[in-house]
Amino acid sequence: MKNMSLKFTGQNPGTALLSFFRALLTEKAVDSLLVPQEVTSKNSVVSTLVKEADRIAAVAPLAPVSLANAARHVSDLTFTDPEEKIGVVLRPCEARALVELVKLNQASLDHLLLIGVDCLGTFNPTDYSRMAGKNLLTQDVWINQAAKGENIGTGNVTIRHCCRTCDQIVPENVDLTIGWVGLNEQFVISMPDEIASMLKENLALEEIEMPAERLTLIARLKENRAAEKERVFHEFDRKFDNIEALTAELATCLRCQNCRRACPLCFCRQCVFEGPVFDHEPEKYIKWASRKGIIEMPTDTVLFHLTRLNHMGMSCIGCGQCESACPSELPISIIFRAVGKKVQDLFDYIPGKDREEKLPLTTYKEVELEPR
Amino acid sequence: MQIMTSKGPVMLDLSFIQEIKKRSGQAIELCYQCQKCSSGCPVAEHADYHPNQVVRMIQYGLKERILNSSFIWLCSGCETCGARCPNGIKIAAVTDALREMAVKERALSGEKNIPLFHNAFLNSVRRDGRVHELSMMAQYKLRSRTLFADLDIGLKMFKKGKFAFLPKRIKRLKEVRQIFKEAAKQ
Amino acid sequence: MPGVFAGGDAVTGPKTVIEAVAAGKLAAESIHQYLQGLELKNTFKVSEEKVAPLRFAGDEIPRFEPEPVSCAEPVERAKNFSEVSAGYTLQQAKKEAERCLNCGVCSECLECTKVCLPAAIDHSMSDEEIELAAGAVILSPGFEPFDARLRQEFGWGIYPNVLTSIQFERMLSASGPFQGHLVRPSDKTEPKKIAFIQCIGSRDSTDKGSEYCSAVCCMYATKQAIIAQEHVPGLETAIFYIDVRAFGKDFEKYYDRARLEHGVRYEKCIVSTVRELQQEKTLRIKYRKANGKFAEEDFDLVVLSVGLRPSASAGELAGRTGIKLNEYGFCQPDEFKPGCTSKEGVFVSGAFCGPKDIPETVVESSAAAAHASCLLSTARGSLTAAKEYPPERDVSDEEPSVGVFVCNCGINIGGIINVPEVVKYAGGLRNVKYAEEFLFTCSQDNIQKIKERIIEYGLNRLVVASCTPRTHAPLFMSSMREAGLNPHLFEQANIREHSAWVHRDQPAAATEKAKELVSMSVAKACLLEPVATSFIEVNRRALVAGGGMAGITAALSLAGQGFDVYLVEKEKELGGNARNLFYTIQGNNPQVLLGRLVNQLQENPRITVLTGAEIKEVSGYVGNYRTKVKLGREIRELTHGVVIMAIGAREARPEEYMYGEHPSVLTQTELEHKIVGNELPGVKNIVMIQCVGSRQEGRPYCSRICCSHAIKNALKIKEINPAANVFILYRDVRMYGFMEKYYKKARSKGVIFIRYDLENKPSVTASGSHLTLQVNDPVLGEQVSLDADLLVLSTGVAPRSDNEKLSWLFKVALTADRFFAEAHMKLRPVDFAADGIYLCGLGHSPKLLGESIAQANAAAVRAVTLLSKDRLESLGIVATVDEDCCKGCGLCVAVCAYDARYLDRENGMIARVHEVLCQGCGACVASCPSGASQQKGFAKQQIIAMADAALG
Amino acid sequence: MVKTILKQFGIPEERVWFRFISASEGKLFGETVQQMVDALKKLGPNPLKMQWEI
Repeated sequence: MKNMSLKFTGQNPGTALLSFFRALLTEKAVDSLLVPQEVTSKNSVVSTLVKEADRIAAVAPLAPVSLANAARHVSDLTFTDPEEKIGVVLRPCEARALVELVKLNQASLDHLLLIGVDCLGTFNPTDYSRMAGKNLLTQDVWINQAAKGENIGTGNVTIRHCCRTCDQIVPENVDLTIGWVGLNEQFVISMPDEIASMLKENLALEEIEMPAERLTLIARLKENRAAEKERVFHEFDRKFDNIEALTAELATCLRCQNCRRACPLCFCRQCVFEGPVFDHEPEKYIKWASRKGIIEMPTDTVLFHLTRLNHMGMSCIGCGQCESACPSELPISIIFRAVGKKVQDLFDYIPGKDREEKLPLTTYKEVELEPR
Repeated sequence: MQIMTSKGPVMLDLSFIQEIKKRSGQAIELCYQCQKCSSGCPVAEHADYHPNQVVRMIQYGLKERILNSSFIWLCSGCETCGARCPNGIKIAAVTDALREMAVKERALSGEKNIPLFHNAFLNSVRRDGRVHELSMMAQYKLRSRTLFADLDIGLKMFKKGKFAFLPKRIKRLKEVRQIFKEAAKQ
Repeated sequence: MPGVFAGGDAVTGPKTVIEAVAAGKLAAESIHQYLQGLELKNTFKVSEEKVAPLRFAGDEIPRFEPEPVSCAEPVERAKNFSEVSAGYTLQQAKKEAERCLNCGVCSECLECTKVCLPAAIDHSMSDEEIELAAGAVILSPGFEPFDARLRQEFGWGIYPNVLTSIQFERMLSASGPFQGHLVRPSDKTEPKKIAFIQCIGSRDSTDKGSEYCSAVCCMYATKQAIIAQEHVPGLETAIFYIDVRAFGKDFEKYYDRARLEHGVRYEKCIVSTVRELQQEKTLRIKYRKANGKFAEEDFDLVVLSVGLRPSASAGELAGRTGIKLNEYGFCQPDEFKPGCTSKEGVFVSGAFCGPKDIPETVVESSAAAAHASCLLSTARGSLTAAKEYPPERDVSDEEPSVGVFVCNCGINIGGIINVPEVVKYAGGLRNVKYAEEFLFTCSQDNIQKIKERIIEYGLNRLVVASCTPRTHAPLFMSSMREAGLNPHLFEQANIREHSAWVHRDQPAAATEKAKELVSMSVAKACLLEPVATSFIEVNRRALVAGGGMAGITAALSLAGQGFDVYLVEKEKELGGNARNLFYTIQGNNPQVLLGRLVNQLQENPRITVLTGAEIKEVSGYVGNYRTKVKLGREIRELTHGVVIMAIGAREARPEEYMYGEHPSVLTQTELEHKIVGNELPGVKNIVMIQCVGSRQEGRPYCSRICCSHAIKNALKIKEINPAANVFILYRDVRMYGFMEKYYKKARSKGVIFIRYDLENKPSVTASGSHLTLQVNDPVLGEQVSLDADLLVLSTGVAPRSDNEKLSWLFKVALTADRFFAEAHMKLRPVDFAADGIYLCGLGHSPKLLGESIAQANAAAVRAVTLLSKDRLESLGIVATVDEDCCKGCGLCVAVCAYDARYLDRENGMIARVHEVLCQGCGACVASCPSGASQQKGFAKQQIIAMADAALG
Repeated sequence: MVKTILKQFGIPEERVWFRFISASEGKLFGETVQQMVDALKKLGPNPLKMQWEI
């Protein structure tokens, strides 16, 4: 691995990035590229799959917005063998999700170049759209204001609270990392030697030592966020130690299942809650009601969340997409992360950390025979 | 090969058992130390060694110790041990053999009075063909120098007519004497 | 026939006089009617009278003293002739009549035939002689317990609280005389202290007992002590023994648990007599304790561990079949031919061959079967007939139409549960077309009725409310097949175990519960769908891993039974440990046997021997394995249907007593080499130490063979040089079964046995070539020092290090001691838990050569049960996948313990099921988040339907 | 895992039991069921039951 400096002194960071991604395609480091780009109206950023270098126009992998966890797209691209090399750009949470999906056979890394980017968080898409529409927040604006670790958030609009408590800024488990946090007018891109030699001339890259100020800044930010996470989890525990608090919080759940659809790890083709098991005959509802005197309609709301926790709480990598997708603004992300953490701790399991680590469900230790 | 006893080391004599086997006619070596003999022995608790230990000592050839033990004299010959022994070893016969050997070798330090009693008993039988309690006791008391011990019991028994004054001889005294003669020959 | 009338016993069979009179009168009346030309009113008919219930079971009726008949006072009687005895009043008479138990000593009144509704009783039956033509005979008449009266000193038959172990076993049983309550027979109180006395009638050279060791008593006494303690909390148990013979696989562990966890006390002393304290009926035992002091202890119960005697019919059977019995009256097979008798075609198994525990019995029986199977291999399958079933009715378009059959199970269910009420309730359930009650649903005639009802009412689902499906479901399911229904459209409600038996005291509630169980089953049955089983072909070739005596024997047996075999041996030479054995304790020469067998191997065209071959990779599954074997540089793939693991073990290397430091310290195997090589001139004193490294930390199990190995060598030494002194330092002499004879022989030859315990191990010192052993003699409580020209260590058997790798390759389990783990310790001693893999020899546990041979034959015949099928059928209740839902995450594959799930990558990443391998455990169903994995017959909807039915 | 999740949702972990019981340990199974029933009777009805959900 080499740390290569890509300077953008005197030009927009976006332009430098554009040239980098174009070079990846033209130098045949990859055959195609999954990369976020600004929509023409500039008020949002979407994932695009690019085959022709010329068609890249407004790459914005660093813009602080994410409509969906890209690991889901990677799964779509590699569920079966794509037979060509695809570069995919991932934020840390997306890289973590991908690791979990690989363990579940939902994606394959065989033909991928994983391009990770530093991430200091993303805004709710609606917030971003409003601000970007007014040109208050774009990729370039964000890099300028956030690279020093300051002004994270604009006015009273801040990044999603899930991101505020995320202590992973630099992605792990990727082949290539585009670093911008703690840097001045340059990106430092850590890349494999062979890619470095491919791109070096085209982009006038320069090999450098990782600047110390970047490392210090990241360490500081991580520390702050870890502390924030600790505080939030603790507060959650205090607040939700009884059924009343929780049902009150879930009271506005519409059972729209948007959370499930937004979740990168809910990979089922059809959720068990949409299947025949929960298709009840009318008489069954009446039977239940007559047994209990009263039931809530629709039924199974709490059961839905419980089941989902049971199915993927172990793997929850905390990207917060569920919460962003919730029309009722339920704090689902914090519920899943906090409860998920406890479950993960039970099995000493850190989701998204290591591809080789086995899912707890598939392994067995003799101590598990003892009652806990 | 030796064994550490409280009186210091004693050499093992692995051939001793052959002699006892010959004298007793018992397959002593078959013992597997189940201890049934000792469990059922009425005198073992009062003796210095228990039947199963005597067997082991014979195997080790601890001759002096066995011949001087009180057990061989305390054994009442009830034969419970032999009747119950799963290996069919009649320890009473072994004890008899050991007594003979002890008498012969004059190793009588264990329970001196018991051999005296035995002798008095046998003398009486030799003389009369059956025991004459009074003269037997007189002989025993004289030799063991315990003249006045048990005197009160003796008097009581006398009063109840348990002791006859004069010995009664049996009819075929000759045959009894012949038995003694034959035994002495061996 | 008109005009002929009859009555009395000739018509009805034996009956009472009263009934005969009644019949006569009836006849007279009928004659009268006949003669008058009237219509005959009374035609003969066996009346169905109510018969009083039998009442002598248990304590059903409280004991009553006879009702006294009141008599006139003497004063009143004087000077008159009035009746003295007043007789019973009506009430008194009734009360007295109540005492009748209806015990019914048979007077051939034939009432029983009337009350037995299935008509199972036939008084006219007589003995029948049946002639069967058979190619082979297997004799297994079993054993009889020793008659404890012969050892009258223990008081059996005299003191009520002295029991034999068989009686005690019955007492511990729920179906025993006290319904599983542990009580003293004398006063029915719970005992607080129980003594067990071992070796009753065993290891007894007198005319009262038997010389051999009965081999099973130490363990059954240990088991009984533990179970007794579970019955009565705080119970104290003591076992009086000579040697604790815990020699079987994992027995030592059990013995350890008894002592350390359950506090069972072991006293190394046999008691001489049991005395009874007459008032309390308590039993007093005097014994000599380990410290040489005497103790007297009182016990509430004394259990005599009686030994095994040959079956009473053994002699007659031997005479008729012309086989030879041994000196004890057992049919002891030749050491190297377990299962065989002196007569060809006649085989033996079980305790008839000698006292043995269940695993050995099962092994030896299988070995006998293997021999018979070799003999009859050409006739295999010639007498079997395949059952024909009518074509299956397609019910997919039909509405559920359920038939419910509720069983009385005699009085088992009907005595508690109101069965007619359940039937009525079932009849009212939705989709239930028909409901009926049976006395015994499983009886032949009722099975027939069920078939008729299915056809008559067009039923397409069947619910039987009776007992456990474990035993009877196959029967009901097969009746469905015979009626043209898929057998999986069946559901059984267990209203016996789950309701009648457990709620005996609350009949009303039990009836309600039975109704709910039935409604649950009906709810599920409505959702049941036909299940088709699938088949796979079987590769009818076997792989035997290991070319020791066990492997060779297994290969020859398989070939003899008509199947092709690969024999794979890691070493260059065949024979394994047998190559180090030159004589057995019985005086046979293993080398001769080995040479003969190796010849047979080489001449047998069915057997491919691969030596110097290492198993590298195993894939496939039962019926179709592919194993890669490395032969030198070449890798060869073998395909086969079954595997026999005959991996063997090795002699453990001693780590104490100067082994490896002093040239005169040897293992038993090394000694045997020296004896055979005549390398022991001038050796006079030999000391052997038993249990070196065994039965202690590191190697906690007993190696079983070391006692006989040592005694065998000791006897050989004495044979060569009678003047040699041999001492054997032991912990327990475990010469089980007939081998006790050789222990006795060794003692009679003058071998001296000195016991030691773990706290007081012997120690060895050397000066020059001279060794001195220090050991505490527990009999005298004194230290003995022994000179030794040779010190021989009995070091036991250790598992091979390969076991780990092979267990991983073949996916079979190892025990805590790293030997291979069989499927069931007692009942399946040569099977692995997975089908198609079998085990034998030392890799299973330490054992003697003959025992290995028996186990190898057993493994071979078990393998043949599979190889002789041309295809394997799946279970039916296997997992299934909804392909539209499955996303191929592979969780099901990871959790499947049977290799029955796999990912089909070619066809869009779908998890599939090898139906034949699936055991229907449901782990994959539980792991599947989307519900794509379902189990046939246990689908989520079906289970939820049951829950709904239960909850209402 | 189930316990942890349910605990968070206000269902005390004493209400969910996990025991490894081999198929041969019928006695242990019976005892465990008995213990669990006793324990649950002591705990009383599930608080969730007070809610409307099933």
